[in-house]
Amino acid sequence: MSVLAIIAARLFKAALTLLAIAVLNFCLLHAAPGDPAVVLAGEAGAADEQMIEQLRERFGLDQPFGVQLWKYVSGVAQLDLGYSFRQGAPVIDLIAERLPATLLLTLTAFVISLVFGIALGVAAAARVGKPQDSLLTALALLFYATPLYWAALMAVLVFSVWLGWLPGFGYETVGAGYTGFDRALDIARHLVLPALTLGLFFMAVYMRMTRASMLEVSTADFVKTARAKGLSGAVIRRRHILRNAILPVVTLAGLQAGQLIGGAVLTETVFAWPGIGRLMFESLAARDYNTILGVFLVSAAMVILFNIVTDIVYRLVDPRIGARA
Amino acid sequence: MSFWKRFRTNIGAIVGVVLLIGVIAIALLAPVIFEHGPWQMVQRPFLAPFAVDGLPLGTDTLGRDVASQLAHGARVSLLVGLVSTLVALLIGVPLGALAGFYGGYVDEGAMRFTEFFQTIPNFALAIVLVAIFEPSLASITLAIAIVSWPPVARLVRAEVMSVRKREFVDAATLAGLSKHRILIRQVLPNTVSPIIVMASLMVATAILLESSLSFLGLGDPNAMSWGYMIGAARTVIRSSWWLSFFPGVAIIITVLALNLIGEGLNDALNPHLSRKGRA
Amino acid sequence: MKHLKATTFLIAAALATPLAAQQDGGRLDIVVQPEPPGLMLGLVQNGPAQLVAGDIYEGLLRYDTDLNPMPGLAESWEVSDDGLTYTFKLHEGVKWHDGEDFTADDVVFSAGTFLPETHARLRASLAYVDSITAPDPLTAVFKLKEPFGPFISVFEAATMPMIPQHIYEGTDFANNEMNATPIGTGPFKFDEWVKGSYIHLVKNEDYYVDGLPHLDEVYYRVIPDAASRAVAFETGEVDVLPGGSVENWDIPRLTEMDGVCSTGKGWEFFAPHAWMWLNNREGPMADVRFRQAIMYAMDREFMRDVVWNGFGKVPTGPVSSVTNFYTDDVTIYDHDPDKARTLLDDMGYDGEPVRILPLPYGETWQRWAEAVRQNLSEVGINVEIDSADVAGWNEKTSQWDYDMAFTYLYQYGDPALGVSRNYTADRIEKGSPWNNVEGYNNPELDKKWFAAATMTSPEERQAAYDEIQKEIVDDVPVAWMLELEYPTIYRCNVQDLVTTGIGVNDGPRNAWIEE
Amino acid sequence: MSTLAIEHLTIGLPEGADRPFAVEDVSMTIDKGHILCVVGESGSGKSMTANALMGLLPPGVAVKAGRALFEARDVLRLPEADKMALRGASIAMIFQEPMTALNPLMRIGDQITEVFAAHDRFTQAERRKKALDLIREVQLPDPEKIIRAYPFQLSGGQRQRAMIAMALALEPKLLIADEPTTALDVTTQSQILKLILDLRDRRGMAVMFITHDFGVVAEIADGVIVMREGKVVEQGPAAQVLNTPQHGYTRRLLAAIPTGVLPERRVLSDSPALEIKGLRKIYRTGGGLFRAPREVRAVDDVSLTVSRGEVLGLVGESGSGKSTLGRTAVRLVTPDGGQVLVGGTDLAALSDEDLRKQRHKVQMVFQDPYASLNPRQRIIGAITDGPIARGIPKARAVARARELLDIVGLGADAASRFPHEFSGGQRQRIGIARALAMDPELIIADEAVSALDVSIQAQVLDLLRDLREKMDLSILFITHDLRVAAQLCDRIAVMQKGRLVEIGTVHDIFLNPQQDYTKQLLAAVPGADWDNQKVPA
Repeated sequence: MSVLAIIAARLFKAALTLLAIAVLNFCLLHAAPGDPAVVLAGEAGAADEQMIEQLRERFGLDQPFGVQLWKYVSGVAQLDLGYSFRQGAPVIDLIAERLPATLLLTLTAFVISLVFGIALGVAAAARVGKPQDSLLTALALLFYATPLYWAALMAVLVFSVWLGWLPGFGYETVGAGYTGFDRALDIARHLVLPALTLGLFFMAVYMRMTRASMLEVSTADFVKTARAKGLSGAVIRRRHILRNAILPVVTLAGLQAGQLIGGAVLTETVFAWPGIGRLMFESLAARDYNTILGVFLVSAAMVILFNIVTDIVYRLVDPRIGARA
Repeated sequence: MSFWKRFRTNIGAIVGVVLLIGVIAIALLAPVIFEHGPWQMVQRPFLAPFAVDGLPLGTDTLGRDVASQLAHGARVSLLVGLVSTLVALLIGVPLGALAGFYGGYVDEGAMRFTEFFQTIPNFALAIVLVAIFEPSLASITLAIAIVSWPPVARLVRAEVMSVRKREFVDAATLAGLSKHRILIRQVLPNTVSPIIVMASLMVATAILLESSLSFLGLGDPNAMSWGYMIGAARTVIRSSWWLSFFPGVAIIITVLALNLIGEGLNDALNPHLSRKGRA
Repeated sequence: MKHLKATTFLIAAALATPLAAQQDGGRLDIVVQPEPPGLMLGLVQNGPAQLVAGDIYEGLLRYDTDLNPMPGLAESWEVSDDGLTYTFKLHEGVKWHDGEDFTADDVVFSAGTFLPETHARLRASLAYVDSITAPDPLTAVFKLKEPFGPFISVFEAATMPMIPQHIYEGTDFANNEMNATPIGTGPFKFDEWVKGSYIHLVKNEDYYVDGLPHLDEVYYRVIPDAASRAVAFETGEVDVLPGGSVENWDIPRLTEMDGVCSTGKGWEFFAPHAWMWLNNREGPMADVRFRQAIMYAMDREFMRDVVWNGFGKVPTGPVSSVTNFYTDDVTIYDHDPDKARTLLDDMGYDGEPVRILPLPYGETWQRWAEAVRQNLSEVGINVEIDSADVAGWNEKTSQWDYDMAFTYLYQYGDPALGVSRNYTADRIEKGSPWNNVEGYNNPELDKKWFAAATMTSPEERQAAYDEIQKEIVDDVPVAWMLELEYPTIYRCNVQDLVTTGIGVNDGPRNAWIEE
Repeated sequence: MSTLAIEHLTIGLPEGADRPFAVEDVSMTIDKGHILCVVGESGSGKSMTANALMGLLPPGVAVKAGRALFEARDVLRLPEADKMALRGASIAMIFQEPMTALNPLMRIGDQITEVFAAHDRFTQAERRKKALDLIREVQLPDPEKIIRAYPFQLSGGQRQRAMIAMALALEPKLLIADEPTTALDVTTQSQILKLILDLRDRRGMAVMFITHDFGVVAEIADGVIVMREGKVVEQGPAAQVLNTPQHGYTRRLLAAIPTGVLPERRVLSDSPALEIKGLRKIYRTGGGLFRAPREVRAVDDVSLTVSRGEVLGLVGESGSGKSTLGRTAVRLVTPDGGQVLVGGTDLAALSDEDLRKQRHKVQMVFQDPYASLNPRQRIIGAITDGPIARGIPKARAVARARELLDIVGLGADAASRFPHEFSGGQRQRIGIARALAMDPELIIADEAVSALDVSIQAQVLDLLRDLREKMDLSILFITHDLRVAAQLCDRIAVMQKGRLVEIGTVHDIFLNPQQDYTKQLLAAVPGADWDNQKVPA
């Protein structure tokens, strides 16, 4: 089966999953105490029955639950994520505005964690049992045990406040009027701390995984074959062990995309990163159902995308899969 | 048996056990060690560590004893970690076992369900669940369990599938045992080791999750926990670093201990893999 | 003869500081927290929206820090002796940001058509209005059905913002596309809003007051985390921290920095007054002795000092000490645990647990609830802290599902505007968290509240409110906690930032930066 | 002059192992153009010796004493860089498992040319040409295609050929072959053996051939060394060791080998224990939205009968469908068509619930002694589970279990122990006891002795033969090994690709095979020409 056909099949499945997520979360959110009309009226500083009724009517909250659900889900099926009454804009616009920031953050963190995680894992495995290995393993365990938000706080404290090296929050220097390369550089500087803190935990995960996987593969028969051929240790590690060891790491990385995007909520909050994670958290407190649902759907779509990408990477690396299917 | 022998020789695991026993002891003995409860205002706020006798870790924003908070916080963190892991196992093990054992449509259905939960970013889901059920120990525990069972289901499914292919299962079938009986008596006991290992790591993750929720203000306001302490102190991190530092270290130590134990268990319970791991 | 309240105020503001020292240009970065849901001030009036949109929209009047009216879009105004006719003379040559002229028709449209539909708080005041007319393009006349003492206080920008008729007439107000790009008459124009990051306003070159504004642009910065906001100020990213943007514990540290100034002024119009709703309907709270016991059990001074870091003032009753018609001639509740215990014994309190619902507005409020719990538990009251996010809090208070709930409300300069709504029986309405949520029902006192509102003589009103305050304080319908003080922290080179009773909300109008 | 001379080699095991030395004071020489077979059962240290030569000893295992002279240098003590240069170039090695010994992610061609690259020989184009030549030399079909193929696209035999191509790439003087044919089917095995002989002749290299199978030894060996628990028990020219073994252990090993000598004919009863009629099982793999599933006819219209008291051997190579047939007969697999009649009941047609009640009629003894017992269940539980489920009172079931344990030669006290306390052969005995406990009408033994060392294998076969006599058992004996089948069976059925090729008495099949495939199988049996009955016991 061609890669295209696989993608088509996966996308079809993804669409069903997303629809199911829409339904479940819609029910979940409507079970929550807190009426968006009341919240919005409350925020206005004063509210009376008339205003709340007006708002309910506008939000469609006066209709039976089933009707609301049907309207929402059929909207989603047509890629219409509804309207955020609190923000006064279509949800899809709100998300589109914030999505690039989240994508930039999570993808950077993903790449950083994967690249460094694998590199360090390989380095540790190559020196197994030696002090360097113990040091790297201990560091990984430490990162693994460190709460993300705590690391973020400490990073801001050290690198932004004390050392003044990097901006501690935000997406770019506001109103600096940078364009082109300068702007990219500016955003990159802002990206360093959040991406690193978000990536740190996952780097530890991938490092441990890579190390274990390298060691496991290094006992495989074909590695013995390679040694019997007279290949040097470095060549064996690179050509034989690493390529095979990386497969489970890639799979795991794809599976953990959901966690990564979840972790973005915390990172975005601490670093004032204008992404969809923060949008969700803020919308939650306002019971801005449509926005929360939209964020859920979009982030689930992102997870699926990560999965499909890792799947394709897997296929590219492992010739067995494509042929077998 | 050789399990203990193998476990004992793992220095990391022993360190983990010692640390964890320490944390558990402190948690259990908290009311005995500290005369002041974690909420009691006992001194001026923002006292630095050792600034005043009897307050080795100083006081917090309301003048409460940080040491006492830390000790009482251990109870909540451990409790949430343990209970949520148990609940996650209660969801994940049966689902994974049924999927792996019966295969076919049962498997397909169960795995779709699991995938579905894995597709929703788990921390975001936990936030929404806690917000909806309103933060309390019960809702937090449940939310953590709900977002952490999918890996259990997957693991158990994979294990059951591999055990199911072993010939002793065929033998049990030929002995005329019912499917349920085979699953429960023959297959599941052979998946216990990896489940134990995973559970120990899940407790660690649950503690991290709980602290993250508390940090975002979604903790139980009547339960002193480490995440709550960090969340409460993050605004004063500049002037009173110890308020967020000590609970952070407490979390790291506990999670580290659990991870070390988990690895030790893994090495000891799956000696085949461990030899590879250290080779 | 008509009583002329104020006329030639025109250049008073400009004269307040020496002209020579003022410098034009520069940019101001102000923190806004949380991000406002919208900037169309006629539709959204929460604090952040007022802060930002206060530069875009204007009202007919402005108010100084003693709550005296000052010219806004109206350059002068008259109130008839019977207190029934308010005549406003509008500023000449005022243009909307899109270039259209601002006229008295806009006033009629705003107060007569737009705001009654969208602005619940103003609606209560507009109920007294009989007619609004525009005899000529620069004159607007409000005629009242009966005298309404505080009516002169309703013309502030967020209370009665002027809405462009040419944009909104005949449209669905709430869903007008122009809501996203607000058009006002104010000193700054809306330029760009990057959601989650910042709102950018630029100087209105055609502003009708010569020489204003001084600043070229204003950035309102969205930084969701209180600690990050403090860091942003420290690292020079932002210049102004409006009240409430950082936790109180950070304030001393920030104000001790070089070149940093702070002021507690600029909140007089709002006079945020914090208390706990005590659910008078059920449980031990229905017993006045229990409510009094709560007052005696709490060490409010201590809480002010520790939780609020010394900011604010312990209130004596429902009216803030900066609001008009305040008196301190009432029963004073000092910290007296023994008295509290005695009261509890009297009523035979059986230890029934009560819940406290903190206000989900950050760590300070959480700590406050914890301190209250500690105080109450010391006199033997069993307390549990309930928790809810903003939505949950709104739901629980407006559905009366609480025992004790923290809140704070603005007083808008006059008890009839911002105080009586919380205590009169006609305002016991489920569904809103801003009215008589505690369910206090005292018909005798209700009559006095109504009477006081419609008196025209300030002296009479003072006497009436003195009596009300004395009586209500003994009843303890709610537990008054603190007159909140929110210092504004800013760099000292920012001049004339806080000159009015609404502070930073219209601060950039006059502000300038000293080189 | 000898190519390799090992002198007094001693290899130490890490602390905590069951013995101090893996190999103790072993000496041997291999001459140019000679094949030396190192023979022994598992744990004899034969592979360790080879690994030591290659410098591939696992961590913790080290050479303690002795030397190995190759081209006048002691290869055991060369610096690592020199060892590396030697490996693959002068000494090459092939391994047992063709499925795992090749890197699954690399093309065959790349894995061959890698050898040249490692030793820095030839240009890219030359390497490719050489690789094609090698592929041709090991007689792989369609070299241009093979060079681009991944290992998973090759069969086991093809992979082993590819391995050999790699090993031969730099024309080594010594080839070490560690059980290279053990995992292969018998016909493939004979082809690979022939290939190795060919190559030896053509290239004149020395070969160290490690095996446990005296049949293979008889086929190719010039010299033989017999090892046991790390020590050499006997060595000499092949003919001498095979025909006049000196050492008792060698004699026992030789005696244990199943022979082509056929048992006496027995008279069989007419009443059938098992009747299989028109049995069919098709496996479908893959399939989905866009493509048709692939079909494999695992069992294709097979009919046969096992009479009461008869042992029917079911012989075939891997993939012949013999195991599927066995599993279908006990209905671990539900057939797609046909009948399985046991005592008149068609097992294939029963509902799950009815089937459970009839299960006891057919029992199975499994191949893998390590997987066939639940590691977390005591032996007594494993044996009594079935009878108790049938409704037999527990006390009686336990008593019977102890009795059976005695019968299979373990002693009743084995009952309370766990499986890991037993050796492979003992576990197979437990498996037999478990099957017997159900009083079945038929036992299916699925490769029940294949995983065992040859001496253990012989013991278990003896036990089965014994039980057959005593208990009048009916057995369907599934095996890939014709020699084993010949020892025990009354009749033999030969399967190929799901079909029944030929069925007949042992004598008919061995002495007068009708079908070509049967003849091929018989011809492929290693050491078929050599008869160990000549060896004095």
